[in-house]
Amino acid sequence: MITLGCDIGSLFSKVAVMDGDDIVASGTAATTGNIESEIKDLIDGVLKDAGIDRGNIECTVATGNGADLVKDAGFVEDEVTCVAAAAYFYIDKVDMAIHIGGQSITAMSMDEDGEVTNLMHNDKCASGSGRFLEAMSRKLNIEITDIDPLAAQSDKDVLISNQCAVFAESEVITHVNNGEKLPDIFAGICASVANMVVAQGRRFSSAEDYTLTGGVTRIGSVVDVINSKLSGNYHAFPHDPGLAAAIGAALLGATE
Amino acid sequence: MLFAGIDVGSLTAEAVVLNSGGIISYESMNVLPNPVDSAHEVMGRLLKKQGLGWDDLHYTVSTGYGREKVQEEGMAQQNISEISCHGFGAYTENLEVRTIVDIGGQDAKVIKLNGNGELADFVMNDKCAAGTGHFLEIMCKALGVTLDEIGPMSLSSRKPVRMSNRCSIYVETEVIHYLQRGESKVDLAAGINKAMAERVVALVRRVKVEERVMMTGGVAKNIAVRKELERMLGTRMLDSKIDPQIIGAYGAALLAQREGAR
Amino acid sequence: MEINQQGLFDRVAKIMELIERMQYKLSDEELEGLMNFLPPDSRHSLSAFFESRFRDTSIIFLKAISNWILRARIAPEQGKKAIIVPFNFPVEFIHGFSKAYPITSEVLSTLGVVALEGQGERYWDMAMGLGLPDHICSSNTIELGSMLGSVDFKPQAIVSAAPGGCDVNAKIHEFVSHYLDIPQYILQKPPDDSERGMEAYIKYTNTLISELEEFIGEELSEDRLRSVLGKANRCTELYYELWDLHKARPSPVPNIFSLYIYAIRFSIWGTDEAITALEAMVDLCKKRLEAKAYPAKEERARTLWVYTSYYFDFPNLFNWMEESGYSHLGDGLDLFFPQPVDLSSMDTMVEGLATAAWNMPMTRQVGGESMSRQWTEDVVHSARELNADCAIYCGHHSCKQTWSVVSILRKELMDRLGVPLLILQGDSWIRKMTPISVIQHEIEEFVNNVVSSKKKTKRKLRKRRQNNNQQQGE
Amino acid sequence: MKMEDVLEQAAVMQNEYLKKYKSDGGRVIGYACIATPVEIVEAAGMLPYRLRALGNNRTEIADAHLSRFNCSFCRSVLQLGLDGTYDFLDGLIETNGCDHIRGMFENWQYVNPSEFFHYVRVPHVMTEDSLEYFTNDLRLWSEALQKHFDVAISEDDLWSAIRQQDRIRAKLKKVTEMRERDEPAFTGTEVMAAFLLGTAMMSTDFEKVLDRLIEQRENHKITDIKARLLLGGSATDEVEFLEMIESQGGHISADNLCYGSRAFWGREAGESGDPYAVLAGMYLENLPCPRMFVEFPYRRDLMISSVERAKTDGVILVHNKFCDVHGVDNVQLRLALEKRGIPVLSLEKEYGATADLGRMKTRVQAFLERIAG
Repeated sequence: MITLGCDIGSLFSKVAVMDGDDIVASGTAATTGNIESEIKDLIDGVLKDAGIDRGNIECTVATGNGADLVKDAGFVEDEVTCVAAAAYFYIDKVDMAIHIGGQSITAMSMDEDGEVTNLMHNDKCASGSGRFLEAMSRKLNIEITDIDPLAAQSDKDVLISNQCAVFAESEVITHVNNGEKLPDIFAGICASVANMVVAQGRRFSSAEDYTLTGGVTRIGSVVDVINSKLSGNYHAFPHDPGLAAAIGAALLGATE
Repeated sequence: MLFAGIDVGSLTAEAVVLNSGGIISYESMNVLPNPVDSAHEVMGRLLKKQGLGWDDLHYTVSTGYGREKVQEEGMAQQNISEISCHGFGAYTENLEVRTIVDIGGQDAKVIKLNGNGELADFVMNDKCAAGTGHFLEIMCKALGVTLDEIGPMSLSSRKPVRMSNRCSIYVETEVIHYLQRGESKVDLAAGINKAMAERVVALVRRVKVEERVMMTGGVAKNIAVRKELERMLGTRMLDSKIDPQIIGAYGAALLAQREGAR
Repeated sequence: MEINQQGLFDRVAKIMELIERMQYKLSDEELEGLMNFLPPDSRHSLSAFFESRFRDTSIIFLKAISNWILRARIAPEQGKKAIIVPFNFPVEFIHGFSKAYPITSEVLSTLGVVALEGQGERYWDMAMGLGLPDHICSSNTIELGSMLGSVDFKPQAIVSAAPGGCDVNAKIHEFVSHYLDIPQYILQKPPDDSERGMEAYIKYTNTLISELEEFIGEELSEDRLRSVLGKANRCTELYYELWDLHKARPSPVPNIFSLYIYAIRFSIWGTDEAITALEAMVDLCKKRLEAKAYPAKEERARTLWVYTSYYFDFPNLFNWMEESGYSHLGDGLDLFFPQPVDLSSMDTMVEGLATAAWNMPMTRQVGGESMSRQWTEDVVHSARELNADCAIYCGHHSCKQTWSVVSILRKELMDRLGVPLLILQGDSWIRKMTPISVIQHEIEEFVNNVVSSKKKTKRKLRKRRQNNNQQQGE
Repeated sequence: MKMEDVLEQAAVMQNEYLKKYKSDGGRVIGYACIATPVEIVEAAGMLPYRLRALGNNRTEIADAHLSRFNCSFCRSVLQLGLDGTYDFLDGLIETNGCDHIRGMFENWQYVNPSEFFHYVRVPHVMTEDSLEYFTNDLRLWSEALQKHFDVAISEDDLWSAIRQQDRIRAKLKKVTEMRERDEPAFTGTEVMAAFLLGTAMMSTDFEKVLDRLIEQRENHKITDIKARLLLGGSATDEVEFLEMIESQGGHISADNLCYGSRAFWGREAGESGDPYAVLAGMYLENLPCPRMFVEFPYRRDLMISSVERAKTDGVILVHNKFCDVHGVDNVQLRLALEKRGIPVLSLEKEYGATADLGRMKTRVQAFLERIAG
């Protein structure tokens, strides 16, 4: 059975196609204006690359903020449901997933069937989301993909302590003006994001095995800080963590 | 004798050179990652344009976020806060001005002057929901228009979209959400400018506005924000004859002239 | 500078005049005709009251409240002292004086948000214009901002019962008292659960009585107090009737009634109007219970709100929930568990007043020796009694006392009852902090994932995972 | 001890003296706010240690318990309470300073309970009845302390501790006077460091430090001051914050901070009486903290008299984001000061954020440019 999961976020649209239990195609596109045609183009492109005929898709499941914009979706699932499903499916004994989205961090605990038993979003007034990382890299003219290698060169603790993203940005500018080096600043930015995630994870103190999802977790410097501070065993999500919700949606398409 | 002001902010850097007769030349650019480089570049461009060298500058004052580093690197003899510089620049520009609303890239401030152009009071954004140039910049990016376009385009809106978030971070998502759902860019631009003006007014309320009011900083060029502000404050703003974006650097140069003469 | 200078109280009173003239029974057409007079914000908010399934009862309730406001307006001309009280002060205390009249700042703010075009935000802006921090409580600041910044009804004194229960509240009262130069009287709560705490509290209550007697120029009359507290006792009975009705599945109590209950508690408790309104509410719920009437197909989740709710969009919170099958079993402000007052002597009645004040919401919970203990006990007790599936904390960023310990409440609720707690964030009175659409989304997401999943059949991912893992292993 | 040593020792959690005191078997009792009569701890032969956050602004452990709407000072303290930094304390005294600090204690005890923990319940309004309540509460605390640590506190012990603290208070006052001189003998930063060190020493030994400092600086003169300032507001133990202000030419000639002069100003014990009643009166009647809810005129007059006495050109009122009591009080104070023509700068900042200093610096610099003419 071929299913398609479609995660429409505020910054990116993500698509994953599954044939049974195998991921056969996937793709990501920035969402800007004309979303409906963007989604269509993204899906068409992904299917074309994988050589799958659109007619073979048996079920399309949409998730994310803009899920209602996916016109031919069979049904819509909550993002947490999808993330939990994906995490559960690929990781043997996971009982918590923390999803770092564009604007919020969501921790969710799961039972032995992969059903969400509790969830919690991060506090507002938080500089710890993907959006913050993106804004900072834009500000400092660094590609998101370059953050990790850059932060890895850091040899000094530069603290970003403002919890308001607006003021945190001023703080970053102050650091720049004080002559702090970019690697140190980015390491500081990564740590501030990571600390938000840690606080969130610690709210599920009984969790023993956790995974991290969302595009931000591609950045090793963020993940390293999280793992050094969060108790419990970390299990890396075995596919692109940015696609977790889309994969989960595709998985659920075949289950329902 | 030549005096100079260098204003390195969070988004743009400006340089102004003047003599006793007034402004000789000015220059403006987007900042580089390093404030010292920005200062060097913006003043370098100006000097090159005028066929001058750094040594021709008798006294220079730096201001803005990078003011200290610029001084440390020897490009200025003194650094003065952007609040004083904006105040003095605006006052010299028009002696009637008593209140200045300055919207910079990262900070918004309201400056009050006494009859002698001295700083009488000021407030800066410490609270949520500040309206800054950065806010507009991000919104423009979301809309896919330039900072120059967002003002004029919104004037034709009949039905500005109401932004329902106070926090500027969340407004961005809101704008994307509306875009995804097919709201017109014109109405969104109008909504954004209105939200911006509301934020500025909230700051202005914290000082008792004294006539007359001048708006400086890059956002002053946004006709829609300006009009909305005039409406909300019930006052017509003074026009600055020089580019409102360079008032800070102009003030710095004027203060350099004063300090350098001491 | 152009700012509309008309104050919140005066504007609310105008809307209340309309309500006072309203007929008790209104057809849809008549209602539509009336609503057309109102500006869009007011029309939208007020429409929540007029859902046909509880319209008649709402009108009785609204008339009781409008009567209260309109009497407050004429109180000074009748030689009565208009006294601002906070929500956590038993109003029957002031109703006990013939020459004084209580006005509750939080109720006024809420009415302003509900009834006015622009939702009273301009008054918040006035307070911010003075430089007050944006993390203080909007429930007070909207009304008090109006007093500080506009031409408005001015009270003659302010009573504060918040010291010990809420810093923000107590602080803003102090500010207003100095800014308007009116006397401030205080009933402070010792954070002490022992007998010593109650003893001190009774002393403080007696001191407050003498201070008020002197200010009002009237001795608290035993007969009048007995009459007021007698009516308060009747309100208490009706409160527990509604409490019991809440227990039924599906809940026969309209969601918005949880708000009516404490609106009555905070303004007219101990008056005939209060009794009439509560009786009408009980009647309606009994009828709904008999008919097993519920606005949605099924009751999907029974939610207990642990502190406040959101008040800037009634239709899209209370009524939306109800129509989605989410019962609102009341919130923390309903948890004041009134006790019948012994009317036999002045002493027993004063003790009754002190006990009532001690048990006012917030004072009783976070004003206790521990900020979390009594709060947790009350929520656990209520969740158990009312068969709640989940609890929801509306985290107004101003409520530092509850934000301080909500993590403890969350853990205790889960450990002791297995009831999950959803933590929301947003200003209860200002729509711009968190839009209602976000709040709705989070409630749905929580119910779908955490509450309903317990009921629905499990997905079959487990088996698939095992198969998948086996294949991988092979 | 020289001034440099004071500055250095005030900047660490456990100063050298405290380490030695602990290793010699001394007991240390933590407390949080200036409503706590430290005399009772000293009378029991233990060291009263005022909790600080030392500019720490890592809060990821605390943030799982307190929320981001709680002030960052309290979150920082909780972090230190939960990460083990404060494990050297032998006991902990809670006071209901504000809702944030109550929450801080409650979460600390919920997660990592102290062996000895006692709640001293401080009334929010000063009346005859509340004074009596507070007196009894102090007695209960003393009894609990005696019982748990198996020590005895006699009336004489208490009186001698009161007398000792009276001497400290007098000397702290002397230090502030030296800071207020036209040509000050101390910077505001130095005085703050000395105050802070005093919150982590036995008073008998701290007295010697003060004696030395006063002696060393008796003829010291600081010149080149652009403007004289009063610094007031919420819990500020970040010496670097004062340093930032003074590095720009502002001299902090007076303060109204609880880690500063609020902790001793106006507090003088009477001659005799029930020592608990004396302590209760002394601490509750002189509690210029905005957590008292009807005493604004007292706080206002205290500040105005400080401004006049120390001849300050302006006042900086600071509060940590989400601090309610100071957030509101600072507005009342600003309005009152401005009415008298005294310039005021209001700052809302994040606790301990060293990089927030950049944002603050612009404001302070502009304020100094304004008032220094």
